[in-house]
Amino acid sequence: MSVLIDQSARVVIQGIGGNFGRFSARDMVAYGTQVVAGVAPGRNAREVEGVPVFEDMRAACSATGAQAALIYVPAPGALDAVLEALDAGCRVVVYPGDGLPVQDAIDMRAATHRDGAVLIGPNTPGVISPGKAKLGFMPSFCYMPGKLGVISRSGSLSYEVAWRLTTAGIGQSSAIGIGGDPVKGLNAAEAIELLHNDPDTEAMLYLGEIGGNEEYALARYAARADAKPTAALIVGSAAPRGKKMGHAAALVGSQVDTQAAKAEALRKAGVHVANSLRDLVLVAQHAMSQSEKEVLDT
Amino acid sequence: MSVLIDQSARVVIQGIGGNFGRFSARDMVAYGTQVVAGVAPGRNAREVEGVPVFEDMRAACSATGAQAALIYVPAPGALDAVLEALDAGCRVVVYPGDGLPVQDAIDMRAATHRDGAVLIGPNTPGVISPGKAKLGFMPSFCYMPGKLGVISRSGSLSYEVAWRLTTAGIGQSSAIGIGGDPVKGLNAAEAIELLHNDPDTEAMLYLGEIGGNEEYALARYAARADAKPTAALIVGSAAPRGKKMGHAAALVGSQVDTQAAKAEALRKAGVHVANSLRDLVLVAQHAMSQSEKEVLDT
Amino acid sequence: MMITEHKGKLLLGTHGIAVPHGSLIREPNQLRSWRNGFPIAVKAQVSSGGRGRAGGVLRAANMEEAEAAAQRLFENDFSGERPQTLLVEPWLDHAREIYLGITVDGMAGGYAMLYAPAGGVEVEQQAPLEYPFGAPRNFKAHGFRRLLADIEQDCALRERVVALARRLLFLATAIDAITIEINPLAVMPDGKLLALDAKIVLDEAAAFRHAETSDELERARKKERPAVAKALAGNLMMVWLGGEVGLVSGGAGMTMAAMDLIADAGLKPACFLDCSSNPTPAGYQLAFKLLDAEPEVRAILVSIFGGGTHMDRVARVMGDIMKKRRSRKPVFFRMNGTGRDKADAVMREAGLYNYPTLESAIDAAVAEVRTP
Amino acid sequence: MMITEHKGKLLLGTHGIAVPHGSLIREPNQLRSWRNGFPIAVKAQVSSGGRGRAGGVLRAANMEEAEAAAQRLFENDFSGERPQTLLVEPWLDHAREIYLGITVDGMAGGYAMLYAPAGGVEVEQQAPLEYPFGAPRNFKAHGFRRLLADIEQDCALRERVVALARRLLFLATAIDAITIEINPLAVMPDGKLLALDAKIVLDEAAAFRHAETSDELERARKKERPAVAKALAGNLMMVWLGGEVGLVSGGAGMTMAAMDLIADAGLKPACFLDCSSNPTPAGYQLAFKLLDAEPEVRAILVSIFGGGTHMDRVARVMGDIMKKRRSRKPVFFRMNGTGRDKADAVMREAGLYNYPTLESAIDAAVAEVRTP
Repeated sequence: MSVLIDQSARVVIQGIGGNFGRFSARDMVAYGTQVVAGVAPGRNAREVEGVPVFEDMRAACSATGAQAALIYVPAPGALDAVLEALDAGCRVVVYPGDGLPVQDAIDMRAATHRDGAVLIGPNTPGVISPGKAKLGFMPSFCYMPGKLGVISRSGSLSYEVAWRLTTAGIGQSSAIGIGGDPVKGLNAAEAIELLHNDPDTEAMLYLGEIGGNEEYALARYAARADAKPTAALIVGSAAPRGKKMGHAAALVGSQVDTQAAKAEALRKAGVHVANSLRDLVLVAQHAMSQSEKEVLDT
Repeated sequence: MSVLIDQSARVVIQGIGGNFGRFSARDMVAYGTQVVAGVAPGRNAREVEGVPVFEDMRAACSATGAQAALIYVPAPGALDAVLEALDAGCRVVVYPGDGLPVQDAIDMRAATHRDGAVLIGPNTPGVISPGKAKLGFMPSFCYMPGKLGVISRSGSLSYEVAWRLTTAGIGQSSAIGIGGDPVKGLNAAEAIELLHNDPDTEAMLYLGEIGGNEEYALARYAARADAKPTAALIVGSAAPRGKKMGHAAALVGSQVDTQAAKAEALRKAGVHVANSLRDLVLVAQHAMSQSEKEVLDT
Repeated sequence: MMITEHKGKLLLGTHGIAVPHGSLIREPNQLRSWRNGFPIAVKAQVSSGGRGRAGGVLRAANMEEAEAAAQRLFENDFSGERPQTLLVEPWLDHAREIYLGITVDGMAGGYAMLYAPAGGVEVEQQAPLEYPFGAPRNFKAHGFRRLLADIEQDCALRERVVALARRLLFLATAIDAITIEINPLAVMPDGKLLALDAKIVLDEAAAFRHAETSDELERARKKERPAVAKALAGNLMMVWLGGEVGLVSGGAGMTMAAMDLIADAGLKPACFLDCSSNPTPAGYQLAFKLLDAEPEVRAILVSIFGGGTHMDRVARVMGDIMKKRRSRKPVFFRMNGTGRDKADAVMREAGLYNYPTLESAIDAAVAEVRTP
Repeated sequence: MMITEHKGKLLLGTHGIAVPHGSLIREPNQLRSWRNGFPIAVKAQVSSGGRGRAGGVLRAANMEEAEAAAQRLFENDFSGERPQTLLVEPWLDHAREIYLGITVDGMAGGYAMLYAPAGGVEVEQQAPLEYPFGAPRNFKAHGFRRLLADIEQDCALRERVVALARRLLFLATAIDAITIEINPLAVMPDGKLLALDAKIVLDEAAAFRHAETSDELERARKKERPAVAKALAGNLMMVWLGGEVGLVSGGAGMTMAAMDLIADAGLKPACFLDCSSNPTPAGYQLAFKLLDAEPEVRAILVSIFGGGTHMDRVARVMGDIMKKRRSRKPVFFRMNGTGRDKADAVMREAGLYNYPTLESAIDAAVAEVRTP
């Protein structure tokens, strides 16, 4: 299996009753994901988009064997929904919502770690392993199977980039949206480690932003002797200091938060860093051909 | 070994630098407890009462093999001290202090359970196994070795009662001060279970109060087929409703909190319940002779 | 300690829990600035329970009724407390009253959520459903929801209750509350929940990290009778009981045991007075000063069983106090514990008698009080 | 969002952290009621950093100096913000200034405690020592103490810092703060710690459980320029940048990527404007209304890559807006994503051109703006 999800994953959608839940059920099924159950507490639906609906996660997971959850509930109830998914035995949980209090994200992350599970999110489109399955709502047509692993803090940017890669003939092993919030279920270092250990991934592309410090995890990884080739695009060079750029974590507070500091640290560590979207495909190609070269060398 | 502590226990005193720490070191050593280390952060003492003093608990425990801790620090720092003791590998921790926020007690208890350790306190004189060792500051002369296990929510009352028992020739296997706060490290049900599994204990005496619901744990225990004989004294029948009697938990809020309701529930379950201190020794004797009878019957 | 409904509702409101828009008044004529229509509820602000049954909440259909109600409430006592303020709120029609609370539960080792499908003053008739979870991080909304499912068929209401429970938990930890009880919690015609009452009990031990709690403690102390206020200020634990036998004791459990013995002997203890928090000459002097000044107190029992406290030192202090003391109220000593033998000697020298047991001291005190 | 020093200090003070006794003034003549002696510190209350270096804190030895200082501060801008209030405090002698803070750290997966042995405006010279611990329950005072031991020889100070750190953690979780920074934290002559400044950043996402945070958000919104205030009120994310190229975009990362491309091409983006939080006709109409009204904006780039958003629907909305719009500012479309093919057809019908790539759209916009 690829990282986190493939055709064998059995998925439950928490909050399947809303518009987004319905759309996502159709969309994931169309991509080949096994959506086996939905949960909609407080609604008396039996079925949504052909998917059986249960009263709670325990019932849904025990009836269907689901072990992956995609959660569409508003931020105030998100922590509770994640805890419920974990208690029901889910090993991979995606929470796409934004506007989650950081403290709740911290609690989610801690609970997920305690249970040995993986949480993707908050504030993410989810994860896709092209040609296999997706757990999230990224536009499927942007992706194609391949060997480049993609990690992104931004949803929209990852669609744009995936589409460019696909158009340029560079397929993706998996694309993981780690999300735009400061505290993440799966953070950059952990996503990198997943892709590092994934035999389907030969090189990585990291899509970062100003703010936070997780790009330095990529720099540390790239400096390792056994690192796979890496490329990166860090956006936000035109953003002013002290202003939050949409994402909760995208804010330049000090020098290390800037695009320039991050790009420099990454270049020093050997990452192929794009200057902008214009040369994004180019750096991805560099990383991919470096990986081919390394394969030939060994 | 008896419950929780005996001659082989190696004890460290956190906060040995203060008056109470010094007194307790002398007093415990005099009773035969192995006090092997002290900790006094922020003081440069090397030795207190002949006990070597270390900078922190990790140093103290690794140098001396201590696995039991007695903590004398003010309430605002108590949670941190307990967490330090647990991290240093202590399996039995006594926190005698009172005035601890309930929330901190909850955190202490949760951390102790997670680590598979036992916390006695807050608001307790500690635990003593007469003739073996003590971890706390109860007056030694009140106790003598024997077969009655004592559990008490109140320190002073437990001295008074132990002295009466000793005077009457009823020795004690262990006396555990579970403390007067609503949330306890070791609660009544857990203390009962310890004494139930202790081969040195043939009967139990429970010293309870108004307020809280832990006396009902004794009632549940006494109703078990395999229960050891039990006796109890519940004080506070003269206390008015809605007023806190010194101990944080000693407050009658509703009918179940009253002395009468508790005494009745205990009697129904087969506990020998004293009406007051006057017949305390009598009910203890009843419990003891019941245990002898049960031994003869089998 | 319990804070008033008004303060409790402010805390609920600032933490995202809907409460009625009310006003606090200190005298009836402040009602005239009320602009939110009638009928209204006029509610005595006191820090004790059972207010509803005691007539502390009145309905007023117009300004005349409102002023009369306010007048009446300001003149009434509720469990011995006269309200300083009244809370005025719209009297709101609602579909149903439920009960929701969070409290500290000893057996749970932490918090428990409480729910009853029928709230209001009748809730004590039937014990609320309890969801004990202990540490805050063990609260599972789905666990609580599952419990509710058995007694609450309305799914939408259930979801609202679960969401509110999570918010109560957040509030309890943020302010170090031991209990937060919303009773009644109104289900409004649109299905939303509105806290019509709020009972919040703050953890006094957490006052070091909440100025609000320290202030409330200070205010509560000032409301006590002077003897109690002085005792608390002097770091003694005192509860006034109003009987004939004054009690100078050590340790909460021992003090209650002595109270019970006094009551068993047919008299009433004057107080719960635990000096173990300040077992110093100053502490004991204060204890005697307060009890000597109370005319109801006809005898004083000194009952201490010292552990860390050395009884010879206490005996010396008692000797000094007896020497300087002007009151002629009889004092009966029963002092035992660490250093008992030396204490006996000290007392003999001071001309004081130390009774061998608590029972004998109490019997003597009772005999003295009963002597006309 | 960051709250003022004064509000921050109130929060510290009510949670058991010592702060100076200060007064807030709204105009210089309120200084006359100051009764706590001189010298004093007069401090501009603004919600942005770097105030110290920008001259926002003045020392006054007497009333004349104080009034002059107040006058000056009220007339000054700090990072574009004119102070509405000043905080007046005793100017206190202290032995030393240190730095203590708690902040959210992405890599730690939660909180980190920060400490620097030399605080004050110079702290940025040397990065503070970091103790990352993640979830609140993972904070270990002994772990933090061990880190401090390497740089802080004074044991008594270390203990005070550790105790204060625990209290900061409690406060951060109680109020949902992302950052609490005390800099400088003064070591007073008696060894006690006093918070001379307070920078608290509240978590906007937690506003649903903190009325204080909602109120602050509302106040912050009102201080923004009208275009931004209206955008935020309309649920669009906007940051004003002041350039020539207006941007109507979707998604934070994409919006920044487009901003960067515009800047690379030698122009300045007028704004960060992310419509993904309200991708409706009303949302897009508002975006155009605001950008059309800004005279600086000379061209508008619409750059959207739709995932859940269906681009044919967006195209139809754009067609409608273009038809009704009165402004003649040129608009350059680059719309891609779900339903792209249908979107192209819709746009052709509406007489609009959809550029094939973001770069080509930007190049066209830049050429247009550069044309005199």
